[in-house]
Amino acid sequence: MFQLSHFKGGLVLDGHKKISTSSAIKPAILPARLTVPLQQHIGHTPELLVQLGDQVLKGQCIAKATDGISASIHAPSSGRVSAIDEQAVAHPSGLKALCVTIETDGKEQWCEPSALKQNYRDSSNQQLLNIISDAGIVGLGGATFPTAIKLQSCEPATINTLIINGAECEPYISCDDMLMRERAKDIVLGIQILQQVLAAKQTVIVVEDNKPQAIQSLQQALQKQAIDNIDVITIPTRYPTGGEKQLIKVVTGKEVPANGLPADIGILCQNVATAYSVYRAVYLDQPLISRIVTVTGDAINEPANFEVLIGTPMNELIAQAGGYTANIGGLVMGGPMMGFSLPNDTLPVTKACNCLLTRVTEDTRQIPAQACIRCGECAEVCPANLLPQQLYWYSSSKNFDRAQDLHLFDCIECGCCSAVCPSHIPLVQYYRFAKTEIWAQEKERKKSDNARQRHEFREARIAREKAERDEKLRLKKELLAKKKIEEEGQQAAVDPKKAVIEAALARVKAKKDNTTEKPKNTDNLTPQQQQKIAEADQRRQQKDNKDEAT
Amino acid sequence: MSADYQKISQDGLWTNNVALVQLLGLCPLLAVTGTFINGLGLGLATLLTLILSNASVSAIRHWVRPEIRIPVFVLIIASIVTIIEMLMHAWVPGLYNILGIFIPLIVTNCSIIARAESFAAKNPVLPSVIDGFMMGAGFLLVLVVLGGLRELIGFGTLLDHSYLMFGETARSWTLSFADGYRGFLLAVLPPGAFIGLGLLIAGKNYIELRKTKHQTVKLQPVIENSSTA
Amino acid sequence: MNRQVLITALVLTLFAAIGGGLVSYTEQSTASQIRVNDKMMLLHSLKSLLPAQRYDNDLASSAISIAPHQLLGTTKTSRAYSATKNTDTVAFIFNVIANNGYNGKIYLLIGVYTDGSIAGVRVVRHKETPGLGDAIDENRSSWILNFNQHSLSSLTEKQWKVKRDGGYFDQFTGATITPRAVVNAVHNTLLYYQQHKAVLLQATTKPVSPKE
Amino acid sequence: MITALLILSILAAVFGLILGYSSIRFKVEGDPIVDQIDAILPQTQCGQCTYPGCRPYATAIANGEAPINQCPPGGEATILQLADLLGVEPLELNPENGEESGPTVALIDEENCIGCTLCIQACPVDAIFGAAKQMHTIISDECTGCDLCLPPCPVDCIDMVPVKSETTNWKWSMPVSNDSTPKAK
Amino acid sequence: MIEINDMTEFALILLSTILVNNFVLVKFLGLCPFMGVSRKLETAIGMGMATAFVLTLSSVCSYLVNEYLLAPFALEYLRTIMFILVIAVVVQFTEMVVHKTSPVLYNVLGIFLPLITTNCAVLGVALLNVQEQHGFLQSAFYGFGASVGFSLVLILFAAMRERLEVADVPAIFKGNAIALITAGIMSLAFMGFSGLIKL
Amino acid sequence: MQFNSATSSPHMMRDDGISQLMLQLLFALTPGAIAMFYFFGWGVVFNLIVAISTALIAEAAVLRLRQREIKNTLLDLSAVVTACLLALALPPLAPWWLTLVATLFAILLGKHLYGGLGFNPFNPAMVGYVVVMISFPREMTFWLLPSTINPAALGFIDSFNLTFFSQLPAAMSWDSISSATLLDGIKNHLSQGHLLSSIDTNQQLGNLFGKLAGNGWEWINLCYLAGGLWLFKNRIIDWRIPLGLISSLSLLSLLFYLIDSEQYLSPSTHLLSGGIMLAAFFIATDPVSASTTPRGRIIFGAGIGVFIYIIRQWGGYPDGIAFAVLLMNMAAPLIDYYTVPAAFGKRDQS
Ligand SMILES: Cc1cc2nc3c(=O)[nH]c(=O)nc-3n(C[C@H](O)[C@H](O)[C@H](O)COP(=O)(O)O)c2cc1C
Ligand SMILES: Cc1cc2nc3c(=O)[nH]c(=O)nc-3n(C[C@H](O)[C@H](O)[C@H](O)COP(=O)(O)O)c2cc1C
Ligand SMILES: Cc1cc2nc3c(=O)[nH]c(=O)nc-3n(C[C@H](O)[C@H](O)[C@H](O)COP(=O)(O)O)c2cc1C
Ligand SMILES: Cc1cc2nc3c(=O)[nH]c(=O)nc-3n(C[C@H](O)[C@H](O)[C@H](O)CO)c2cc1C
Ligand code: SF4
Ligand code: SF4
Ligand code: SF4
Ligand code: SF4
Ligand code: FES
Repeated sequence: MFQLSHFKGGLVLDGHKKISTSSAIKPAILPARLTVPLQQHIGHTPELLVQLGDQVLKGQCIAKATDGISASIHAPSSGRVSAIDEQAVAHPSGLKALCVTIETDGKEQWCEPSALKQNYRDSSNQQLLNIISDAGIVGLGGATFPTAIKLQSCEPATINTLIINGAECEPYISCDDMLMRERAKDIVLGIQILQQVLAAKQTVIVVEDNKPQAIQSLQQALQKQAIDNIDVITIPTRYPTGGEKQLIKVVTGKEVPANGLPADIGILCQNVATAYSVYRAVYLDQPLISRIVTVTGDAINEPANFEVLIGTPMNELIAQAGGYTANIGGLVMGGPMMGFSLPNDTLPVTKACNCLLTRVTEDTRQIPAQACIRCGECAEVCPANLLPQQLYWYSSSKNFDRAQDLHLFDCIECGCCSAVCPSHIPLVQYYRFAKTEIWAQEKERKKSDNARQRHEFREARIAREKAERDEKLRLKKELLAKKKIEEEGQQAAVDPKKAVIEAALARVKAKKDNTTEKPKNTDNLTPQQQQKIAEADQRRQQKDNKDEAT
Repeated sequence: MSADYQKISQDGLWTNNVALVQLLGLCPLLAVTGTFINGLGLGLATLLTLILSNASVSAIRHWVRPEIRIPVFVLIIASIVTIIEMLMHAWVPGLYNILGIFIPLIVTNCSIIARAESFAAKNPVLPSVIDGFMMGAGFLLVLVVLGGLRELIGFGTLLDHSYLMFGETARSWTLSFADGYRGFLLAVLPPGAFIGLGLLIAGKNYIELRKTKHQTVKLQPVIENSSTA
Repeated sequence: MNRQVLITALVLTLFAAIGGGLVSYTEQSTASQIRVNDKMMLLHSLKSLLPAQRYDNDLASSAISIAPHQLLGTTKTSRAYSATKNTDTVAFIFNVIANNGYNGKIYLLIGVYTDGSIAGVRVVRHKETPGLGDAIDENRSSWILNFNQHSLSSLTEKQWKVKRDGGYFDQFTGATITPRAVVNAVHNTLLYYQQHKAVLLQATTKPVSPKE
Repeated sequence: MITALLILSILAAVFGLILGYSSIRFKVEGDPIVDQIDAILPQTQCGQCTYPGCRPYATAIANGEAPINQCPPGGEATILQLADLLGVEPLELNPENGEESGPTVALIDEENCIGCTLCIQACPVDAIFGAAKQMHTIISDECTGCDLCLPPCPVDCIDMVPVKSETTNWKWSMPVSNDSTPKAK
Repeated sequence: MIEINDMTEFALILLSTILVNNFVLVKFLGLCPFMGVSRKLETAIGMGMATAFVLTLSSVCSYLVNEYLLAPFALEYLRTIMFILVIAVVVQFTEMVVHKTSPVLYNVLGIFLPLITTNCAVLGVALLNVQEQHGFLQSAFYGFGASVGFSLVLILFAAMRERLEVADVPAIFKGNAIALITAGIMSLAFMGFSGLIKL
Repeated sequence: MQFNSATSSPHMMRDDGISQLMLQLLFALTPGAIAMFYFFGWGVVFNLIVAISTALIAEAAVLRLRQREIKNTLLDLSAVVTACLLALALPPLAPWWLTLVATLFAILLGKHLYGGLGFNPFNPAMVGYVVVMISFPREMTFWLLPSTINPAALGFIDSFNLTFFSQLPAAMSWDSISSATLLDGIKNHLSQGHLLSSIDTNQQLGNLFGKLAGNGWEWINLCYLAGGLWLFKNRIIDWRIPLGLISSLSLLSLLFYLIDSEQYLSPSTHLLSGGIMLAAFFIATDPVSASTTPRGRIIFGAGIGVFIYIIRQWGGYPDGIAFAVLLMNMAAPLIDYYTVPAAFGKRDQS
């Protein structure tokens, strides 16, 4: 059936999944306060729809996706908006970001169901996409890319293969595994919707061979519904097979072109949990307000999977999992290979949070880095076929051009290289440093180009104005000279005093004309800037009014 | 004016030393510094050339068009070098034979044309001559230091072959250190030349580093004074 | 435009002429001294091969040209010098090449008395390993003086070898090839002299101009 | 000697003609290197380099009159790029020109602005707008943070504030290297 | 016709000038550009190409000047002047032509071209050709071999220096000092070729 | 609860480090070292002792000067590896000061002027070796006959006196103790215009030949080969460099051997004499100074093989390993530059 291929590099890691799969998915309790960050996806921040003090209902949209890449945010439960401010969020920077805090009322009161209540098979693609978009669904495999946009962006009928990613290749994480075991039927329903939207010719669910129960339950679900256009494929366990490009390579033998998207070779890849969310949105009219989170690791008492409302503080989740053991050393959001460590456990759960991994002190010890001896171990395991050791040299010396020549941006930050480095060099951090630095420089460059243009424009304008002024002056002088001659002829006729007054008046008038000239630098502006100017004008008026009042 | 000359001297001898900082004139510098005397001989020849070429280039600086500037400079330098070469051939034939091809190659000693271009072509004669002298002296200094070091380490002697330059009486000048010293050939072979110059530059860097360390402490009030004044 | 071109050419020509003039002048005034020097240099090396009291002619201007010969290791016409005392030929000095040195050819000057004994051997140019093969250089060791006075008759055919090969001459520790090559070359020169003695002695009676 | 002079002069004359002719025939205008340098400079136009703007500084560098380490807004990154372009050793930023600091933008205290237009005239990139006797506003996207508008303001109503660090423009830092890992130049 | 013997001779000349008697590392010629334009690989390649062109051309030209102008009139003492004049003109001319006809190439080679005049290797080749009594083709091969040898080590050196930039070199050795020492070790490695061709 | 969150992913590191790598390398060296001791006596041990102690002291001194952490750096054992490889490459009769100078140059010039572990573009051990090779060529020919055929094998005391006091045993001269190695001997033999088939008649050389290659050397090389294969099995070294080296050397030697077996040595002799196996598995594989791309490593190894053959066959040195390694070290950055592998998804484009 499927001729499995394999990708170069990668690692066989110890799964550690069993520790969190012994019990079924547990519903997490409703916390007293939900802190919902507005930015939980790749793209623009959505537009806020609520105000401080508003009552919101469960599932109510509290921030609407903007144009471009963006996703909506919904209230995970009913209650009152008690704060709209910057709060610490789960982000490697540790910075704060705009959040809506909801004090839950415990009623879990759902908002009005939307108009569309028909069988999805009768709906048009556009209607389905609208539902997915309105539900704020983003990719739950890790990148949190808005799903509707991903589905929309591929040309109709160009997708040959829809790949449902159930690989879950990172150690410790088991949320997809549990989802597939327990809700295989719903996942399949979700997949069918995706199939219809994409008109995909072929659909496969790909699962690593360390999840036999998940495979079994998926197959049963397919059999029960007598679905024959979806296959379940078992692939060898190897990190990072779950990575989109690697997965595609394993399943189809094709390589997604660098800088390209899977859609370029007729493939689309979605995570199982994303498919499940699609099912919930279409069948149950429920937006993405909760997700399965694996709480696991070696420093937690009762590891398990929880169905958690977005915005739930992590420490409450930890408490439900029996709390930390004594030797707790750190908390990681995500898996040990790609997750990031958190500064504290009071941060809210977001759509991206698939796992809370507790680390024992021993695992969080810092082995000091030694010099790179160019042993090449890292290149050996790099699934992107890069030369991590060279990338490291050039990133650490800020030779970004060379780093880009060596395809820095093809690095998927999988962490394999760091994991095998005998010198314990935090390679991935160097790449992240280099990437963000390059982006910043790019922005600077754009900005400086813009500044140069504006500067040159200004210089030119000043030169022009000067020329104009000189010209005016010259004309005036001529005129005056002429006048003088004329005046001399008529001197006797006109009262000299009057003439002086008139001249002064003229001068004043000229000056006035000059000052009431339009503001000078409002040409060449983008609509956004013009909007800002308009706002400033408004404020100006307010201020003028105030001035007048006082 | 005198401060100017001081700056020129300091530039030539140290801060902007041809060999240690500008890295010019490396070929003769490395090739003939097998012994102290060789270095001295070529150093003097170069010094003379530098002075004369700087003087003449500066004298004619208003007369040459840009497109033939380089050919003219090169012509002048070549004439000077050829004359010096003949004089050496006539009066210090032993040294002439040892230095061999590197005497005519003074023409292409980059430092000479570099000085002509960057200094003599922009300055009057007197400063140019002084610049030539100081640059040449700086170069000479490095030549003899490197030559001396390589000779000392390589053969354990100093001033060997002085008679080539100073006549037969100088045969007895040779200083020999540590009898039975086997010699360390690396120093006199080509690699030793490179490594030796590398070490000299490092030595200079070391001195400068120490100096700036001392200076930064001292300099600060001076800057403050000048800004408040 | 043409004017500009002409001026350019003229300026360059002017400087070339001035430079050329100065150089030519220097050349003329130093030419004789240089010639003297060159001769002195040659004489100096020739003299070192023969004790001064053994000859009275001007060695440098007594050159004879020698056809290339395998025993001398030469492939081009080379030069030899004859030493005379009271018009009697007393010795010849040959330019010899030892072709089988460790790193290449070894250029030698070999002086042979008319009686077939060695007057002296000097290395002119060589590329032997410094510190190993370069002991053949007089500046490095006195090994090269060992040949003095020896002849085809003072040592047997078998003895004209280095000790390692069962001969008379020392080798250097760790280096046998270089001395072997030199011993071989000296031996061959003696053989050459033996074979060409008559012709050589005749040639000296009518000296060839050194220009040849 | 005559032949010597003759031959040399003839040769020189011929070469002179060739060069003279080709210098006219192959004349080229313009100096692209200045543009390349200018493209690297941050265009803050602040004058801290002691030149009246970025382009004059670029011209000075191209002519070999100025070292590459005088632009504080550009800081290390700019110096590295210049060194790379010109093939010279990178230098430390000259402390006399100022210190490298994070990006800033100007902010006008709108309550106090009297609308004197002096800052408008100072701004090198037309990032302030407003008219006489009107409150002025900074177009913060365009502001390069050059500080030039501060001195002319008669009521000191302009402040320079650091550009805010947000999750969207946040940068990963280089891992703190211990002694054996390479350091940035 | 070129005979087999000549061919081997030319091959030996090339091998000798490129490896055994490498101009830069063994003969000490052309060191200033070797040190000066080896900071970046791209520029080193440009310099290598420019030098190869000028070196071969001027080797041939100076041979012609020597053979047909100097030797017939016994003006050998004007050799240095004549050669350097030829070289300067070749370089200047090349520069102007390239500047006009191929701005892209000029951008790559531009700043290095004038430097070639003062590259000892160029004059050195011309003088050595005379010293070794090379014929026309020999001179051409000698010049070409020398320039290849020059370019080869220049490019290798440039690639090494890019690595050195990043290395944690002790402060006082940073820059030129360590570069010279590296060149020294390169020269050490090239000593391995000594005795390879027993000329 | 607050945590320390300074690190980036991944949150897994391997437990062992460079020290363990070097330790395994030293372990893999032991069979060869023991074989050398068996054939060449105590001089080998003295070389090792002098080299290792010099290396450690020199490294400590540099670190002290540079105000760097000393203990952990010494414990990474890279200096010991350098010292051992150097000591095993030097002739067993080398006087102590020769080993000392070589090691100093290796550690100071070859390694620490460049910033220490990880930064040196040249193989430090080979830098040290070449420095003494060109400076003291006489001492570098102080090899002796393997004990199996040496009538005058030196005891501990004699060796000690020789190494540390340059004192020859009574009634022995340098020439009677030292002996050219096989490669050197054959080179001399050939340079006198003899043919290889006449070796049997040459008593001195005939003796030097063992079953496969040089007497004694064949076993030493096989021991190094075994150690190298063990390293390969433990993934300490990459197969590409040894394979490139051995295959290019065998191919070239086979080619010329087939052309004229009287002038050119057989492939087996080439492969198993001198330090080929040591070079192929332990020296050429020094990751720091070698090429680091996969294709580059094959080219790197093959280049070393080619240069070894050229220098051995036509050059001035009997065994050109050190020069060949340095020459390819020199080319490694350029090779790396031009052999960057196609990144994932770039194969069809570039
Ligand atoms: C900036 C960006 C733009 C993207 N644009 C598209 C798109 O236009 N169409 C699409 O199908 N997927 C798009 N994707 C989604 C990627 O194909 C991919 O599915 C997503 O990045 C998740 O991959 P990962 O989790 O393996 O990183 C985009 C992703 C990013 C980061
Ligand atoms: C190294 C790496 C490992 C990944 N592992 C998985 C995984 O195990 N399961 C998964 O669903 N997505 C994984 N992803 C994300 C996928 O590449 C891809 O983004 C996702 O399958 C797309 O589906 P989504 O848009 O529905 O999230 C991984 C990404 C990377 C870069
Ligand atoms: C690097 C090196 C350079 C050598 N140079 C020379 C040399 O210049 N002259 C020489 O005779 N032998 C030289 N040899 C030594 C020869 O290889 C050979 O050992 C010696 O000539 C013969 O040794 P034997 O005394 O054991 O016969 C050199 C050896 C080496 C390793
Ligand atoms: C596989 C391997 C081979 C090595 N080979 C050498 C070697 O040939 N020479 C050497 O000085 N160090 C060698 N080392 C040690 C270390 O890499 C060397 O000291 C570094 O070059 C110093 O920066 C080797 C290390 C390893 C792991
Ligand atoms: S694994 Fe580590 S030490 Fe080895 S090459 Fe990669 S970065 Fe360097
Ligand atoms: S993190 Fe990047 S460089 Fe490292 S192995 Fe993964 S893809 Fe390769
Ligand atoms: S210091 Fe920098 S930003 Fe400011 S004007 Fe000068 S070049 Fe431009
Ligand atoms: S607003 Fe002020 S700080 Fe900003 S660019 Fe204009 S003058 Fe400079
Ligand atoms: S001195 Fe030779 S190139 Fe400069």
